Amino acid sequence: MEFRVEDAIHWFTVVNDKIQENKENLTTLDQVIGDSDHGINMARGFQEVVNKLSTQEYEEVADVLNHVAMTLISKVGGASGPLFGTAFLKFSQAVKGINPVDYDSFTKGLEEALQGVKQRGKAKLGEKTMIDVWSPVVDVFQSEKGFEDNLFIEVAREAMENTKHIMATKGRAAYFKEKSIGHIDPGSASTYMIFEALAEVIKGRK
Amino acid sequence: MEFRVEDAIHWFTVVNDKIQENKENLTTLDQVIGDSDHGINMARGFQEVVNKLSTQEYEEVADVLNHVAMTLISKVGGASGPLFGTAFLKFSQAVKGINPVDYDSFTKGLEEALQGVKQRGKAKLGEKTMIDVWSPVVDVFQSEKGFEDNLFIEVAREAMENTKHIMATKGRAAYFKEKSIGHIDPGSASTYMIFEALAEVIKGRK
Amino acid sequence: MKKIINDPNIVVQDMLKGMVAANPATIKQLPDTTVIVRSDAPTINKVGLVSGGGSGHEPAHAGYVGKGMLDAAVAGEVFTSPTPDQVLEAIKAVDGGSGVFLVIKNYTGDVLNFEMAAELAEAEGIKVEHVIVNDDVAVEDSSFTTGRRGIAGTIFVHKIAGAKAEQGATLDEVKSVAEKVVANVRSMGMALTPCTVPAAGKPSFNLKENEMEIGIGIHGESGIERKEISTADEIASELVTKILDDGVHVRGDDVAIMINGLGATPEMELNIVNSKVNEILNEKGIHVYKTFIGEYMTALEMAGCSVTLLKLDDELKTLLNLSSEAPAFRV
Amino acid sequence: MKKIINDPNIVVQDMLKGMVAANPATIKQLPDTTVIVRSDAPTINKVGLVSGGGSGHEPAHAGYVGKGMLDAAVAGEVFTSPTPDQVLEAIKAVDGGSGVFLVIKNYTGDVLNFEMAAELAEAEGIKVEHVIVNDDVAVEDSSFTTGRRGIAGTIFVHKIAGAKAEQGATLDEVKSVAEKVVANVRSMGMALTPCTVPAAGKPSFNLKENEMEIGIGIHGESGIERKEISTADEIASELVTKILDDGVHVRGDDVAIMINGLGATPEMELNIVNSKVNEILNEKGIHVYKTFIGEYMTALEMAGCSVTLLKLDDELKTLLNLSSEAPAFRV
Ligand SMILES: Nc1ncnc2c1ncn2[C@@H]1O[C@H](COP(=O)(O)OP(=O)(O)O)[C@@H](O)[C@H]1O
Ligand SMILES: Nc1ncnc2c1ncn2[C@@H]1O[C@H](COP(=O)(O)OP(=O)(O)O)[C@@H](O)[C@H]1O
Ligand SMILES: [Mg+2]
Ligand SMILES: [Mg+2]
Ligand SMILES: [Mg+2]
Ligand SMILES: [Mg+2]
Repeated sequence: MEFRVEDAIHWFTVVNDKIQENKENLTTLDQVIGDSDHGINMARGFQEVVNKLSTQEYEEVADVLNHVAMTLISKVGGASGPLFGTAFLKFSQAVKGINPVDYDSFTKGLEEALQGVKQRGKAKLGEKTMIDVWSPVVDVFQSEKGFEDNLFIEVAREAMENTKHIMATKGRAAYFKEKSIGHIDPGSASTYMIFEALAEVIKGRK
Repeated sequence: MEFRVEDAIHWFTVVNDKIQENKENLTTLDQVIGDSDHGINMARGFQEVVNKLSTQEYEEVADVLNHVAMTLISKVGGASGPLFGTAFLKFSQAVKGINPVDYDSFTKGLEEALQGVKQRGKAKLGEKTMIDVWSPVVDVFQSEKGFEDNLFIEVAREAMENTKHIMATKGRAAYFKEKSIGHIDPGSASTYMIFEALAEVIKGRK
Repeated sequence: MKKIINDPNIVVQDMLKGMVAANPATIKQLPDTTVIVRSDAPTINKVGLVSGGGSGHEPAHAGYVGKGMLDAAVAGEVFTSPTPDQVLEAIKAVDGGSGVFLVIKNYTGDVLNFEMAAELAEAEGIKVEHVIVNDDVAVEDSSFTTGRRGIAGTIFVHKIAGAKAEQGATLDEVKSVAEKVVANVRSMGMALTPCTVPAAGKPSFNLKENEMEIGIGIHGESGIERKEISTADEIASELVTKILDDGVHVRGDDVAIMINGLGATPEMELNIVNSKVNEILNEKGIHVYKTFIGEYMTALEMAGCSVTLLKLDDELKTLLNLSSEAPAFRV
Repeated sequence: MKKIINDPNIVVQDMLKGMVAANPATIKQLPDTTVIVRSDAPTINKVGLVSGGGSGHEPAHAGYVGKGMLDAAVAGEVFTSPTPDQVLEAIKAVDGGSGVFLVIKNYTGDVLNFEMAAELAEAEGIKVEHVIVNDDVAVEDSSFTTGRRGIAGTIFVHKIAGAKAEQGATLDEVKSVAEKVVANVRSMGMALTPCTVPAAGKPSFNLKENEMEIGIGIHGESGIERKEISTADEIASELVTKILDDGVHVRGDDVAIMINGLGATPEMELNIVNSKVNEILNEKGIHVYKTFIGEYMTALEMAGCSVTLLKLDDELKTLLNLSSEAPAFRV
């Protein structure tokens, strides 16, 4: 399967639907080990992404991703804004000029996105951040040969659930130390939704 | 019956007991149509009165009354401090040099006390203030020929209860306008205790 | 009751200690009193300015003691007027030979205790004059009742009378400018939550989760109406309209605004209220000369705010702009 | 949720409108941004000072914009760091040719967004330096974790770096004095009640009726311990002890104190805390040079306070005393 502009647009439309639907849930997660704004932040950002997506013309997938990145950077704020922004910016740069995006390029894009998040956030796997979902998802992309929607969802969901058991050392949740254990990381929950949306869009295309 | 220094001391000791016991009740009354401090104010003032009463020597009843007045003026504050203070100051001045105080002089003293409260507070009967208890009690003193403890209590209590039905036009309760109706005036409640204590002291003497 | 205190019965003394510790160079506490005076008091040949009232309204009034504002502030127990002997000590401490001026908020307790103190001071040969501030339009202005309460507008009296006294004005001149401020200033407040007098231990009234009270007093005295919380714009509009209805502030006037927080309301919300107050005044052709936003006259930890408008002429503008070194009102 | 607002989603814009309306002569809002700058910005040949962060901490940071302090403040959504494009606008607006200095509180969001803005500004040829304030000793100082948070001590950085810049210092000089302040300042806070982000609509945590949290963050982040409310003296002592344990402030030092209210705590209580803080420092032979009591860095309507100690040398004393025209910090 190849990933086209309309798939990308579809992807972020579904992401936005999920985020809006789960706005309160995400905020509640952030209430426990953060500052009660993650759902609000994400909902503001992705609403803006989608508002513009429908009014613009894109030549290639990289353009959509760039648009998403710039909108998130300028609308989300907090920790998650620059991190998701950086992710999609790096993704966009990695697939620039490749249209439609094939599986390997898509994988490469995700690798770059993950690298971007790690560098920007000075964090690594196992610190109870969105990296804990990005990283296993990138792994499964690398180990597979083509889009495996159900597998992606499964891996992403499990990774998200696993953040429960981690003690946070980066981001705001780090202040909660041991008390951060037992709760899902909000940014991991929204990252899960991004990959769940991707899987659904791919599944729909099949 | 004649009223002596030890009676006066006894009187204010009993007043203090009643006020301390009813501190919260008085404050609760003031919570509804005031600012939640009347019990606290009275308890502070009369505690101080009694603290000093036991350590001082008095030549005559007027001295005790003067001591009570000055202590209330300097310890109670709020509206009730200067008003009760003025009352006992005028009372003291009226019975100066008369020892023991006979019934008629006592009555004269109360008349002066009431006048003092009225002038100081620029208030009259029927405005839902302590005057609404002072005034009927003075009336009954004037119409009787000697201490009638039970009658005093009865009149004072009824007068206090009747403040419920009045709409306040003076003091802080005036801000509550119609809403002040249905609630006993805190200063009337403490005035009642003062006369109840007086009656009990006289009764005990008999 | 959730408070950071040691003992409900000594909050005032503890507080005064903390105030003096914070400003040892500029203020002092008169020994064995609850009176805060400028450390250089009395100022010879200057009219001394004294205010005060119950505690729980901080920074009122001790925060306004400083060059250009008050010479002394007398603190009563929480929500309880101070006693005459304390006020007398303040008067004596700040009398520099030109007399002493008292700024009294119109509450029976304050009026009675300050009046008695003035009588005592006059008996000791000190000239004393006073003004009674009654800016709260939530209450009817009547000579048959207690009349209007004094609330945040009092701070403008402190500032302007203080500047006048600092200029070397006579007692009568200070009185006359203070009376002008009182004539020109109107306020109204509202609350979202009650407050708790420490020694009482429980809230002085209750408001439902969706309720507010319009026109409430700074001790929790009854307001005009309890109703469902509305928007900041509606609240601002209701407060300003009631003030303007009093007829003192009209098209073409210059005014100073004070948006005063009652204790628990964040400055964010006060700014939101100010935005609408400004808009309304603009529409009405009333010119905003100066705006003060913050906590000036509080009611312990009550959530809510008050709006004050002061009509300004050239004299009042000049006096408002003169320097003040009071910690809570630096100009 | 009881708040005086219009719509939880526009509180920041409404607030900024109200701020500008209150200070039209001294500040302005950059069009279509959440940036407040001095109305005369940029000051040619002066280092521009920019700070900012999530809203809900008022008067931080817009209240500190004024001659002698910040040139610009960038307001994010409530408790959410502002975005890089907004910070970039601020940087561009205040660059007078001598570069721009950023005062950043140590939160991942703030650091990331300000860093990205600095990168963008540098790409446009503007020299940018920054300092990261991390004064909160409730959190361990570690390079393996997010590290200490920036809280009320940030205001001292604004004041001192602001005074330095006003003197015409170079970007490096401003940076170096700001780093000195950061090295010398420590804070710790505590809360009695939570606060509610307007758009979230419910409190970010709960505390039982008799419970307090020691070491809490200004967004309600977890503190050191939850326990029964103790006395003001015990609370003051616990906060000061933890600060002193960090070893920065020792016998013989001169310090500035800030007793900061988090939103709903009355000034009365802050003064009570100050009284004990002073007593402890006296006992320890630490000399209190200056004390600031009030609401400087709030957490919406959270009840609680923080204590900040800043160790002073002659340079810092001079800079602390220089004039500031910022509405929330007048010297
Ligand atoms: N250093 C970091 N690296 C990667 N992700 C991070 C980092 N810090 C925080 N995050 C992610 O950001 C999420 C919080 O986002 P959000 O609540 O929007 O911002 P803030 O913490 O500034 O309020 C966390 O749940 C976590 O997944
Ligand atoms: N003008 C007045 N004349 C007579 N009594 C008054 C007057 N004003 C108030 N009082 C009395 O004082 C009582 C209130 O006392 P208190 O609560 O101690 O003072 P404050 O109202 O200043 O808080 C009222 O209940 C009333 O009986
Ligand atoms: Mg968050
Ligand atoms: Mg009362
Ligand atoms: Mg009272
Ligand atoms: Mg946040």
